[in-house]
Amino acid sequence: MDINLQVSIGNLTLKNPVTVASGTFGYGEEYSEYFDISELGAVTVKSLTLQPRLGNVPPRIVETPAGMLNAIGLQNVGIETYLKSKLPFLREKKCTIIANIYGTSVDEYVKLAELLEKEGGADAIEMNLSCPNVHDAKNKFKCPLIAQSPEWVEKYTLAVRSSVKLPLIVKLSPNITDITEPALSAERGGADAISIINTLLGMAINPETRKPKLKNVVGGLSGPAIRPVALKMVWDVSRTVKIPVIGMGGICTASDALEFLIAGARMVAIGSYLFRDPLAPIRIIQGLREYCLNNGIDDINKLIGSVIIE
Amino acid sequence: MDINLQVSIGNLTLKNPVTVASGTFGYGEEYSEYFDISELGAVTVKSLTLQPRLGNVPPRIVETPAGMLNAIGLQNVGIETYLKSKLPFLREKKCTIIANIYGTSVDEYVKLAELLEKEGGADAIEMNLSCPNVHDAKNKFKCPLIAQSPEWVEKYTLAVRSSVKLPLIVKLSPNITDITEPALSAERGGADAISIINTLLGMAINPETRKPKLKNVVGGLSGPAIRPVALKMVWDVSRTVKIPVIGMGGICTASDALEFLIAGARMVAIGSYLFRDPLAPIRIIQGLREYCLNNGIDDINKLIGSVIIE
Amino acid sequence: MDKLHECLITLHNLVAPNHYRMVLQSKEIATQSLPGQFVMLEVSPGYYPFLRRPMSIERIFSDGVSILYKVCGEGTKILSTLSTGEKINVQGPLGNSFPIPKEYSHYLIVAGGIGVAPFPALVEGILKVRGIAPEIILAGKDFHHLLCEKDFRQMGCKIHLVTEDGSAGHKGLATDILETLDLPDSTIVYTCGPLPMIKNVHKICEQKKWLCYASLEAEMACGEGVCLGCVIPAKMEIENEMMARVCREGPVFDTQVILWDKIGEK
Amino acid sequence: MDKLHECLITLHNLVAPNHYRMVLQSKEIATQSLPGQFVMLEVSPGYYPFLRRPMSIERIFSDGVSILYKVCGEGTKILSTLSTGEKINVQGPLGNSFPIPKEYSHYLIVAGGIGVAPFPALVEGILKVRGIAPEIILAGKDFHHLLCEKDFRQMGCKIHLVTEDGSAGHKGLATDILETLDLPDSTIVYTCGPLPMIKNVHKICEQKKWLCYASLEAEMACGEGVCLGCVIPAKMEIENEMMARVCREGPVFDTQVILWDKIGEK
Ligand SMILES: Cc1cc2nc3c(=O)[nH]c(=O)nc-3n(C[C@H](O)[C@H](O)[C@H](O)COP(=O)(O)OP(=O)(O)OC[C@H]3O[C@@H](n4cnc5c(N)ncnc54)[C@H](O)[C@@H]3O)c2cc1C
Ligand SMILES: Cc1cc2nc3c(=O)[nH]c(=O)nc-3n(C[C@H](O)[C@H](O)[C@H](O)COP(=O)(O)OP(=O)(O)OC[C@H]3O[C@@H](n4cnc5c(N)ncnc54)[C@H](O)[C@@H]3O)c2cc1C
Ligand SMILES: Cc1cc2nc3c(=O)[nH]c(=O)nc-3n(C[C@H](O)[C@H](O)[C@H](O)COP(=O)(O)O)c2cc1C
Ligand SMILES: Cc1cc2nc3c(=O)[nH]c(=O)nc-3n(C[C@H](O)[C@H](O)[C@H](O)COP(=O)(O)O)c2cc1C
Ligand code: FES
Ligand code: FES
Repeated sequence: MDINLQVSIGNLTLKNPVTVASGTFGYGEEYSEYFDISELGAVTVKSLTLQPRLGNVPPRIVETPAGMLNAIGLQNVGIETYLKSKLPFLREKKCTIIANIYGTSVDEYVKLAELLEKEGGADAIEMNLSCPNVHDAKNKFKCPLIAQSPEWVEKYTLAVRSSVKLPLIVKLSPNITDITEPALSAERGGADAISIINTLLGMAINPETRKPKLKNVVGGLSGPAIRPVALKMVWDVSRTVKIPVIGMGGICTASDALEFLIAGARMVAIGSYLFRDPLAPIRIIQGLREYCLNNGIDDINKLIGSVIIE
Repeated sequence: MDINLQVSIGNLTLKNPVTVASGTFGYGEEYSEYFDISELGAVTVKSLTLQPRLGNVPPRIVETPAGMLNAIGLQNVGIETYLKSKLPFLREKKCTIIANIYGTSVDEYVKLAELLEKEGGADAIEMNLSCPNVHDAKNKFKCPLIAQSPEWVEKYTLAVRSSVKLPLIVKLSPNITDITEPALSAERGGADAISIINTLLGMAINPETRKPKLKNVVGGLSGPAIRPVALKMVWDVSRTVKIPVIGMGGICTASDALEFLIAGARMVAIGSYLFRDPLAPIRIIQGLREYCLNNGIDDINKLIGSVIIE
Repeated sequence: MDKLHECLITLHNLVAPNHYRMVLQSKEIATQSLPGQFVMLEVSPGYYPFLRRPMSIERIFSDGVSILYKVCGEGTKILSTLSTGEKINVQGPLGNSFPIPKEYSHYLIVAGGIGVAPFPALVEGILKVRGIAPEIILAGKDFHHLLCEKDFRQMGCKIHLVTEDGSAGHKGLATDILETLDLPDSTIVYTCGPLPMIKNVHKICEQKKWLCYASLEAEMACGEGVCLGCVIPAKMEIENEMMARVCREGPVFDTQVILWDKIGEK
Repeated sequence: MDKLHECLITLHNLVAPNHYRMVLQSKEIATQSLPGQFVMLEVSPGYYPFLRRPMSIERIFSDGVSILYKVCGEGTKILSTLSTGEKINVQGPLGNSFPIPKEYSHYLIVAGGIGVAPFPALVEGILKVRGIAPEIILAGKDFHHLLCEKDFRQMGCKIHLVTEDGSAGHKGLATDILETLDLPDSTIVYTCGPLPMIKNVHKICEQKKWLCYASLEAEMACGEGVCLGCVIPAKMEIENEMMARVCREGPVFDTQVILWDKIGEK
């Protein structure tokens, strides 16, 4: 049987519904030593900012039960270096690129998006409105995120939407009472898709030193531990908005990915589990194909949102 | 060295800061076959309602990475049977009792609290404003919780506060943008303590049947998986309110309990991990004592909130 | 009474493809156990898996018990990698047990697949209490899945073999045989296996007016009655409830108390 | 080039209290490895622990490598329970390696505790490239913690033993000896061990104008440069960054590039 794994986000068609989560794949070089990264539906790159960022002071990561906390703080090479020295590699490999961007103002998001569009730096743009690790921990422990304010989400989305034609994805935070509200805002703002979830705010303390294990005090929780939370939110949002949802949060296996697709995600992203198994995305693409074969499904799109609620 | 493990909640003094989480210890009978339950700082009983409840249709539990989802739906014997046939056992054992109550209106909470006070059914009352499993899944998937509305939290707390003298604890939900808001409301409403966290909303799907693994579709995530999230919220709330915080969420070992105490919790509750090791609370009390001994701490209260933020 | 035991694994064998028998050393568990009870196993230290796994007690020896299990997921897979000589934390014995009323003249067991697990202990129990060897319908997918046949023969049981593919005995289902059996009125039936089989056994027994006890399964977290995760709808009155805990009120139920129409397929 | 290998454990020994040596069979890893590189081990299937564990390559054989490790937490505890004959998933070799520049006349190694792990491979490397056996300051808490002494002697190294409790060699710290050594200007120093020791070795080398390479540790998630979890503040210019990834730009660093005052205690 011929199985169609192609899915689309806005006017972009992807060869399969599997991408990687921003910040867990760098700019593709490292893991291209493990597999042909053009086999991915798309490569999602580490959040880009206008200026290069050093990120937070280490320690930046702590392992937790079935997961990890990170407080990287958006260390990245900056948009210019990305365009100059990271992009050519991805283009040469013929990857579909989702460029994740982070700004500290509407203007910065717009500039980043425009630069990307102008320089052909991306096939889709993902706006990270939900990074929990970029505030000075000493002064702003409360870390209000753009994604926590439906109005701001709409405003930010609208601004970027008006400036570029590239498919636009808005990435939201699970640290919210009702995830469907900012999702609806993003849709109203003209987003082509919603990415959920970014990490859950978390913390760990070393009882011996009585200090937080992360120098940044708080960090973002990811990995299989959060999968049930992510899945619930994907289900909530995909029933609420008409635009596609990109689901992520603890996906390790094809079976996990299937849960998200069945719950309503158009695509899935593999994040922290890459650190454990860099080949996970390839295994998952293969596993999706096998599942379709075994279940007589000729088009993966037929699976999306097919959860049976009795 | 003589070590003081006593802590207090309102005008209630507990022999140590370790209790069990509502819904994971029944009414004390079963695990009293494992240890002397009067050794606990307090026994927190399963949520009580005015009428007995059958709870949700099974399957009600699913294991998840380092945790579990439950959708029990507050099955309980009802306040009358509790008073008649559960309470005597706890009293005979000389347990300090925290009675957790759940109502579908302010009135019900007030009635439950008054009944408990009148009949001597509790040494403290915990208002469960945050159970994610009591709405008909088919009609009300969004499950708005009292704990998600700071105004309602204040109103509910105030009403119960005005009706009874017993120490009053308000149990909040982690499914919220900013946990400090309902915490402040509870404080304003006259609560003597805040319990955090109840479970995180979550979901799991069986890809083979495409059905949710829980008959109730969604459930609450508990266990070590959520510990970093709980710890962060305990830290947030304990810095914000003046009343004590009872910390819970994935506590398994003395080291975990210490993280919560150091973050600011006055007490800790052991929940799902009891299912794995019914003796966990006893091991934790012992471990706290040893930690104090090894670190020259003569009073556990000196440890509370002692996290060092640089 | 301590129910948590660090047990030595004194034997661990592959008994059929994907099926293992494990003998757990513990005098305490052995002396407390009754046929039909189960144990909860901590298959691995750490949090993977997080919960214990319930397993029926297959046989009760003087200084331990055996379990018989099928590898079907992560937990049982890890269990199967443990070696003789290693230790494992065992909680139990838990749950109620098979009643062995004396007023019955005929004892019949209907076992489907791995559902045979609690029956070697029951046969020994019936032999001890009544001196009668039960009759057994032993059903499985194929001849590989007919477990404990030899044990039952040694115990003197009359056995009807049934396989879905006909690779041994009757080709078909356990209930085919059950329906045709011509047994006295004072027959008591014990069953364990896939839920649809149990349900059909129940129906036949109802018609034939045989008392029927089934050992049921349910997702369990605590195994001790506190989480209320393992309930099934039942007519029993337990403190005004109609949700019976498989781990406490069960795992053995008189099939007449089960509210069968309220139990859907999963 | 495949960096993921299912390796047979061909040897697994307790070499000192709480310290183990494990030999991992893999021709691919062996032929690609250089002294100073490390591997990431999947200590257990399932999600406990979730992340791999980094371990220096101790020695490089023709068909495998060895690691030398100390049990200090859950991951290494589980690792220590694995048996010869079992398989383990190994990612590597990873990271950069110790430079062995030819223009130096004297090679000195300062190893503290389990920090000795990468040095047997380095000694063999220096012997191969330069035909010179390095001098070694081998420090530890007590004589139990002086690992690989015999190996180093067999390789012809001159060894200074140092223990904090005086149970072997000089009583005190590795740096006590380093300060008193009268070595030529063209000395190159390699060090690995607790961070305070490395920092002091660096200071002494700066004074004495010896080039110094340290193998550093950091919490690692990916081991491959993508998570940016393992960084240390450094003066190196890596694409305008000053946060060097221990797993990619390291683990071996010229200690002069490290921004020591920006590294606090944990
Ligand atoms: C009282 C009782 C006695 C049992 N006796 C036996 C026995 O003697 N031999 C045997 O092979 N099996 C028995 N089972 C079933 C056995 O517990 C499950 O097969 C086992 O838990 C599956 O674990 P897993 O990790 O391999 O599978 P997974 O599918 O990975 O398990 C995931 C979760 O589902 C639960 N689960 C999966 N299947 C079942 C099931 N059928 N019943 C209950 N929970 C399940 C697991 O406990 C776990 O929480 C019994 C179950 C119960 C309730
Ligand atoms: C490049 C490199 C090479 C290493 N080589 C060796 C070696 O040859 N022999 C050896 O015994 N140890 C070595 N270590 C340290 C070793 O990785 C840790 O001791 C080990 O990960 C601890 O795991 P655990 O689960 O037992 O401890 P836990 O404390 O339970 O681990 C919890 C978390 O902290 C991390 N962690 C704990 N200690 C360290 C540490 N010192 N460095 C980095 N991460 C840590 C773990 O990876 C894990 O994520 C090396 C570390 C690095 C970065
Ligand atoms: C180390 C690390 C770095 C991350 N960096 C980013 C980032 O730069 N931008 C972003 O939008 N999300 C970032 N994330 C979040 C992930 O993209 C993803 O949303 C989250 O980790 C949940 O998926 P997972 O559980 O599969 O890891 C990061 C996550 C991790 C673990
Ligand atoms: C099976 C189960 C039943 C629960 N029932 C209740 C309940 O009745 N009332 C309540 O306030 N919380 C209930 N909870 C939530 C716990 O009290 C606790 O807040 C939560 O599980 C987090 O702690 P843990 O991770 O240690 O389990 C229940 C949790 C579980 C796992
Ligand atoms: S398993 Fe918890 S009540 Fe039965
Ligand atoms: S461990 Fe991920 S970048 Fe070094």
